[in-house]
Amino acid sequence: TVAQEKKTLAFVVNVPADFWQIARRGTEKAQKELPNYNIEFYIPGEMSAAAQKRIMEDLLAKGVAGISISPVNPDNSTEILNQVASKAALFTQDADAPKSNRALYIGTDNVAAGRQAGEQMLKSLPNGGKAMVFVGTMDAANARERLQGIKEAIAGSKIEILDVRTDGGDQTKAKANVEDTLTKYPNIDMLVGLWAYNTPQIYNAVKAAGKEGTLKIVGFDEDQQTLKGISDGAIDATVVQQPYEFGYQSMIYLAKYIEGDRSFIPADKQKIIPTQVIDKSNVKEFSAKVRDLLKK
Amino acid sequence: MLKKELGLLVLILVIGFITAAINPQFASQVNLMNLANQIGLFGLISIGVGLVIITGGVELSVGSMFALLGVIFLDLLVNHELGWPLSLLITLAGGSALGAIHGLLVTRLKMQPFVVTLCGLLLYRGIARWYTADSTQGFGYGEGYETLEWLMSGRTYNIPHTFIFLIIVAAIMAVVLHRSVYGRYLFAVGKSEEAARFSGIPTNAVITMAYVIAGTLAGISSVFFVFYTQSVSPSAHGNFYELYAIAAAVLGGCSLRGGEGSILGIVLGTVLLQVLQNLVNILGIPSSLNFAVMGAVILLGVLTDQQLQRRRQHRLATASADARELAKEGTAGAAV
Amino acid sequence: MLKKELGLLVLILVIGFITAAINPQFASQVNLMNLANQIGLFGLISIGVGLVIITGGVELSVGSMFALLGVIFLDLLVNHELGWPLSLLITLAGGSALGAIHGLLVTRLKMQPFVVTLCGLLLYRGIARWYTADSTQGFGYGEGYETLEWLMSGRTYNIPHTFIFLIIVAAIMAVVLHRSVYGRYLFAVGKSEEAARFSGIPTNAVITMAYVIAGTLAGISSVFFVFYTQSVSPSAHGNFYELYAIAAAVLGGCSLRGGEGSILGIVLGTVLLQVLQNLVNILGIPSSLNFAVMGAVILLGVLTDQQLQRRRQHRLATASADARELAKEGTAGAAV
Amino acid sequence: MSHTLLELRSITKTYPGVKALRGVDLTVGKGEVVGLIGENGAGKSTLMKILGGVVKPSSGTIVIDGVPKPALSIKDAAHAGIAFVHQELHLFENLDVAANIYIGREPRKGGILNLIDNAALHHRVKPLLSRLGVDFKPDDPVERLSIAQRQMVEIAKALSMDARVIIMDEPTSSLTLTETDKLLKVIADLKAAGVSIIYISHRLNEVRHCADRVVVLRDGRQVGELPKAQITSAAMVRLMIGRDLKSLYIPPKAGIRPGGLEVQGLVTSAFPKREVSLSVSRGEILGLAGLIGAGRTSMAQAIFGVDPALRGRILLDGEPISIKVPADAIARGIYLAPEDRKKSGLLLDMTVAENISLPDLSRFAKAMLVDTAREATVAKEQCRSLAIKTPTIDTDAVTLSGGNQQKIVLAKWISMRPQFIIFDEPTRGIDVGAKGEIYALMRALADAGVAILMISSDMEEVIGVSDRIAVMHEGQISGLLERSRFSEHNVLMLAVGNLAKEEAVVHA
Ligand SMILES: Nc1ncnc2c1ncn2[C@@H]1O[C@H](COP(=O)(O)OP(=O)(O)OP(=O)(O)O)[C@@H](O)[C@H]1O
Ligand SMILES: Nc1ncnc2c1ncn2[C@@H]1O[C@H](COP(=O)(O)OP(=O)(O)OP(=O)(O)O)[C@@H](O)[C@H]1O
Ligand SMILES: [Mg+2]
Ligand SMILES: [Mg+2]
Repeated sequence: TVAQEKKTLAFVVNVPADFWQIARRGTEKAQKELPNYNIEFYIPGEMSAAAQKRIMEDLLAKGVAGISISPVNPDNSTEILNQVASKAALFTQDADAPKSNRALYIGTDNVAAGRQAGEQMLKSLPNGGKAMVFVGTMDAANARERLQGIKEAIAGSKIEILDVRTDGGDQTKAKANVEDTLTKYPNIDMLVGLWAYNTPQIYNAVKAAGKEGTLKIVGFDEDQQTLKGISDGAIDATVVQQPYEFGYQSMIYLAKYIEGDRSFIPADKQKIIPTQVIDKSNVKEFSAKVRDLLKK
Repeated sequence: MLKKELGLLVLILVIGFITAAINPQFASQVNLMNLANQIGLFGLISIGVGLVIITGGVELSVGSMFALLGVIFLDLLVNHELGWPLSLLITLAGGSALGAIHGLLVTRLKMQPFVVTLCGLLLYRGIARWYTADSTQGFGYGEGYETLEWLMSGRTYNIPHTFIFLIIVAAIMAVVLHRSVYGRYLFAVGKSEEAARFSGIPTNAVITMAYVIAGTLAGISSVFFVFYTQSVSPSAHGNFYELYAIAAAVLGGCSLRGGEGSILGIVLGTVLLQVLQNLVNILGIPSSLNFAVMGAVILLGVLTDQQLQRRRQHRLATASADARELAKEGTAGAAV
Repeated sequence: MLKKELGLLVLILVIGFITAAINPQFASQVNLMNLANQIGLFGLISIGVGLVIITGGVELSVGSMFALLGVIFLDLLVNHELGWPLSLLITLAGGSALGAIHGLLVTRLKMQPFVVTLCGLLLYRGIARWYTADSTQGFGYGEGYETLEWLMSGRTYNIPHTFIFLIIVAAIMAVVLHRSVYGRYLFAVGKSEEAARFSGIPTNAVITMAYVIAGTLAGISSVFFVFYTQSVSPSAHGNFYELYAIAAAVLGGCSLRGGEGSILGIVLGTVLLQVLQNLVNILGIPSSLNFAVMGAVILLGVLTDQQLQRRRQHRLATASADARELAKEGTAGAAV
Repeated sequence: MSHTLLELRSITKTYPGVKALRGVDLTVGKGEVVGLIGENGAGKSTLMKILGGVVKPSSGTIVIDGVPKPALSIKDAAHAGIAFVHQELHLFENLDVAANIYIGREPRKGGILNLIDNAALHHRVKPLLSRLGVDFKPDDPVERLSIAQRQMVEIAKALSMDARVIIMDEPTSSLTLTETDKLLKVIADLKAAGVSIIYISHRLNEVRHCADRVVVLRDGRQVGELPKAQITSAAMVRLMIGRDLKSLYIPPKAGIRPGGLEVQGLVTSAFPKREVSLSVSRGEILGLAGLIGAGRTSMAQAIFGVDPALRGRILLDGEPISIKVPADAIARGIYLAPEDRKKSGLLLDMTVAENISLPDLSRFAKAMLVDTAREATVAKEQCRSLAIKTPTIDTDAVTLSGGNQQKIVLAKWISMRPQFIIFDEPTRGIDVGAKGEIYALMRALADAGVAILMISSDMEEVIGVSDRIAVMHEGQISGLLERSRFSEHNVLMLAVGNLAKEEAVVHA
């Protein structure tokens, strides 16, 4: 069949999320530019190294030519990644696995993104204050790195992080966590959401408690409600990545790499796609861009 | 019968007082109302699952139903701009239909409830994920459903509507379960389906009805949840909620062997679970211990309850032995 | 008895052939060996859970045990540098101990298996998360366990050790379940605990032993999984795996009412589930449909099997009635 | 007979592997009591289940009030005024007595809400219970009733239906003489009121006492009918088993031997304030009589270790032994053939061979593996020596008749060198032929030096089989009778607790 003559490129993500819908648009654009390739998109059913590993094994069995992956446990997936790298072109995206033989990392520097968020926190609370952090699980690498960046940025300031509340990916629990925080610390100054859905749930709970405007909110990623909150002025800022570029660039470069081109690979084998701070000043155009990207 | 619920109530009060003593904010109006809201959200479905458990079945697909029905509801309301009354109605009907399918598979095709609803758990979430292509559904810029929003997530006299609705449903279901003919049949079927059939009870209809009620309550709940979280990510929305519902029902005295349980118990079971979740946050216990606290309290709660029951039964037995003793003194002469 | 397993085998082969016809890579050695590896990983625990199901119980805590035991194993091996034989032994003993606790709670304190293991599900993951402060555990720069690594994740003649180990365990357990005294007791207890007790069977010990075996197999599995994933994130590792194990056992003919099941069936059930997961990837079916495919196939599989069984029984019944008739004519004279 | 109420015409029923009924005809007239008898597995229950709408016949016609139908549903049967006291108890343990009696026919109120009118319910149940003279109340949970009490609930349920025909399928199998008498009186009342009764029992005395006509089934065929005048035990037995039965009871061949089992000051959980002391010699059958709930079963289960005694000593051949679990008792050769054979005695879904080998399985084992060949040999041997009627030893126990099931329970123990066996209601629901065989078995065991305790509520059996009779009342032994003092009257006096008057009884 025709499909078999074409080489297959796979884009493997870590967990189902909207974030990846934007990345998918990027791969779709790349597909148009790469008619000789067959681009496939893989989403594991659950956020686990096991589920991801089996996808990689199945892809190798299928004879895939190149994989760009966001490894769930980068530090501990070296073996399977190297196995992939020995049989196909391997890039990492979104989360890097520097110990592995991956040819290139395309993605965010999450610590840097955390630092950006920390700077926003300093801007929002120049006189310091108490902050609470919300996230799905703390055993995810991006959660740890973002928190680390935030801590680096606010080190020495008067901003104090009281605690990190986790919800295991359950949005109902995420909102309840915020509600309970508002009860326990009625005078809290700032709420920070590390994962894409945390910020909207912070926004929801704060709105329901009638505390809009009395406290500051900083978040990550470009959930629709987050952007709405920024337009409303309830959310101060969000740090967004450019998943579209992850999808587009990793596919384009993978094809080049397979065709023998190595010129685009920097010495440190990292292509950092910068993160961007969205606040009231630029939210309008950014929202329009996102809506455009997500249009079916 | 009522001893069980009393024990649970005492446990809830004790935990409540201790928590309030450590952190008085626990008893603040704000917190209690938040708590009431959570209880309202999770209580409805515990009642539905509890009814199924009383028939001797189990309902594992609740969490996935939330995902599927939530996605459908939002799609109808936001993308198809169908108007909220119709969207709501279709969602409820969808829940009832899923329940009816479960009921029919269990009763007509004699499949095990665990298998049927396990397949439901896998299927419904799968369909929801496929239908949305794994993207989160939200209200976007939709409009025209303010009434519904107020109904589903508003408060009256500061009491969350979810809670008020739960109380109404619980009251109705309590009458149905404990006073009506249908309720009696439910208990009969749960204890022994064969005997119920021999007694002329339409067992298939009774069991199917329990699944339909559970499905319908899941339909209502899924709309409540949509308005609570304001969005549905099909892969995560409602994960594990079936376990919460079962845990609440079991804590409240429903036996998975069927034929036992009460609405009051189920509601109190839900209250206990939600109080535990709340106190973890209020006392600042690490979130990672959330589940551990829940597991430990359920275990100890069920265990204590069982030991108390056993002791009470022992006391009863001794008492009845004494009574027989007395009765005998009285009748011995008469018999001759 | 064997018809059930045969039906499952045919289903697996049909699905396999269709998949291979669409994409021949399905039948490639690489893919089959990957598949074997997955079957090995998930099969062990399905056997354990299957045994518990045969006693009439259920084991829901497997996934959480993986998280807890995985974390403990890595901690002992990497942080405490305990040497792999001892680390392995302690992990297995841990699994057995958890199983023993479940067994004792079920038999001595007469708690419902569903409740006990549901609490286990919540507790163990909670403890694992708390113990690691929610951080992923990996091998880091640990060394000196190359032998173990080879044992647990290596291949011999290109066959994954996980699969070889499963075959060995399955063979042993098949003998235990279908040929040994213990196996007979297990079925007896599952069919009627009371009658078994009246025959002098130490029912408590028999049931507890089933949980201990399940716990021990979970212990071994958790080490296999650690070497497969090379890391353990306590909040996600093994989530929902209990459902896979139960699904495999039920597909393979274990009845949740107890007293029924076979090792061959359980293994074939695991094979079917893993083939389904594999073909979704091989055929490039959207990942989001993964669960939906699994749910649909289990439902249809169980349903078809049931209908076939029913028809067969009907046929058997008519045939044997006729046979009996003939026999009776023969013996009637002799008896008088 | 005045008026034919219903008629069964050439009813045939085939079960997997069994032709339970072959062309059976039966008519029932208004106000008539029809005794239906036959050996175990003759098809009595099946025939009645067809009449009750529980089972559909394979072929045949059912005529009610002149209207022929191929089959009835449960609803049809209820509609036609047919009530049913099932052989197997069909009660809901989680509901109370009143709810059980009116299940499916609750008095309602509240319009569409369909609420249960509890007041009306209790109002209706009370007179029923007092008519039967039972010792429990409408709101007692059934969970707490004994088997016998539950049987009374079943009877009350049938009475409550104001039926035209009441089918009673072994209603007295768990009842003692007093309750049986009450029931026979109720039957007489019903008959006088024009209600027809189909009465199935293996206690031929009762049948003789109440039946206007006796219909006999054998092997699914109707083999005879006896009009009122010809109803005698001998005639019934002849039709049932196709030959004369000389005597059910066999006198001992060997005398009492030294040793045996002694119980001293045993306290059970059912009667925490009462002590039981008792001794059974080797070579003797000690009958244990008593009213429902006298504590006989509790004592037996305490000795066997199922529900261990709270206090007291058990001595085997003078040597004190400790029994905490059944395995302890089994290790000493102390066995129990339990009262509820379907629930406790057998694994119904297991084969005959598996049931027989179960308690002794480890001895059939080589290196912990079951030696199936030896298992089959032993099972075949037992089937032959006890004349167990089963197609093969691989047949599931559930399909066998009651008598054959009971023999399997005995077969389990007999191959295991018994020292002391407790038979708890050994012939409940078992036909005369099988009864005789079981009595012979018990006697053979006793003659071989086994000490035997036979708990029984069947007065005839207690007096016929026992060498001595102990009577229990309210958790205590109220008296012992030697053979010379055996009489219904004496047993009954002790059973109602007439300790002090024992001497008077002897002189009377
Ligand atoms: N559900 C069933 N499946 C298979 N065989 C059955 C079933 N019910 C009854 N039989 C068989 O049908 C025959 C008639 O049984 P039935 O119960 O009618 O006998 P019975 O005369 O009532 O005996 P008993 O005196 O023991 O109650 C028996 O051989 C029995 O094993
Ligand atoms: N475990 C128990 N706890 C409390 N009461 C019990 C228990 N077991 C039995 N009883 C009650 O104790 C009494 C004695 O019961 P038991 O079964 O020993 O009597 P029985 O003489 O064998 O009567 P039956 O003829 O009904 O078998 C009954 O009233 C019974 O309900
Ligand atoms: Mg019968
Ligand atoms: Mg008894």
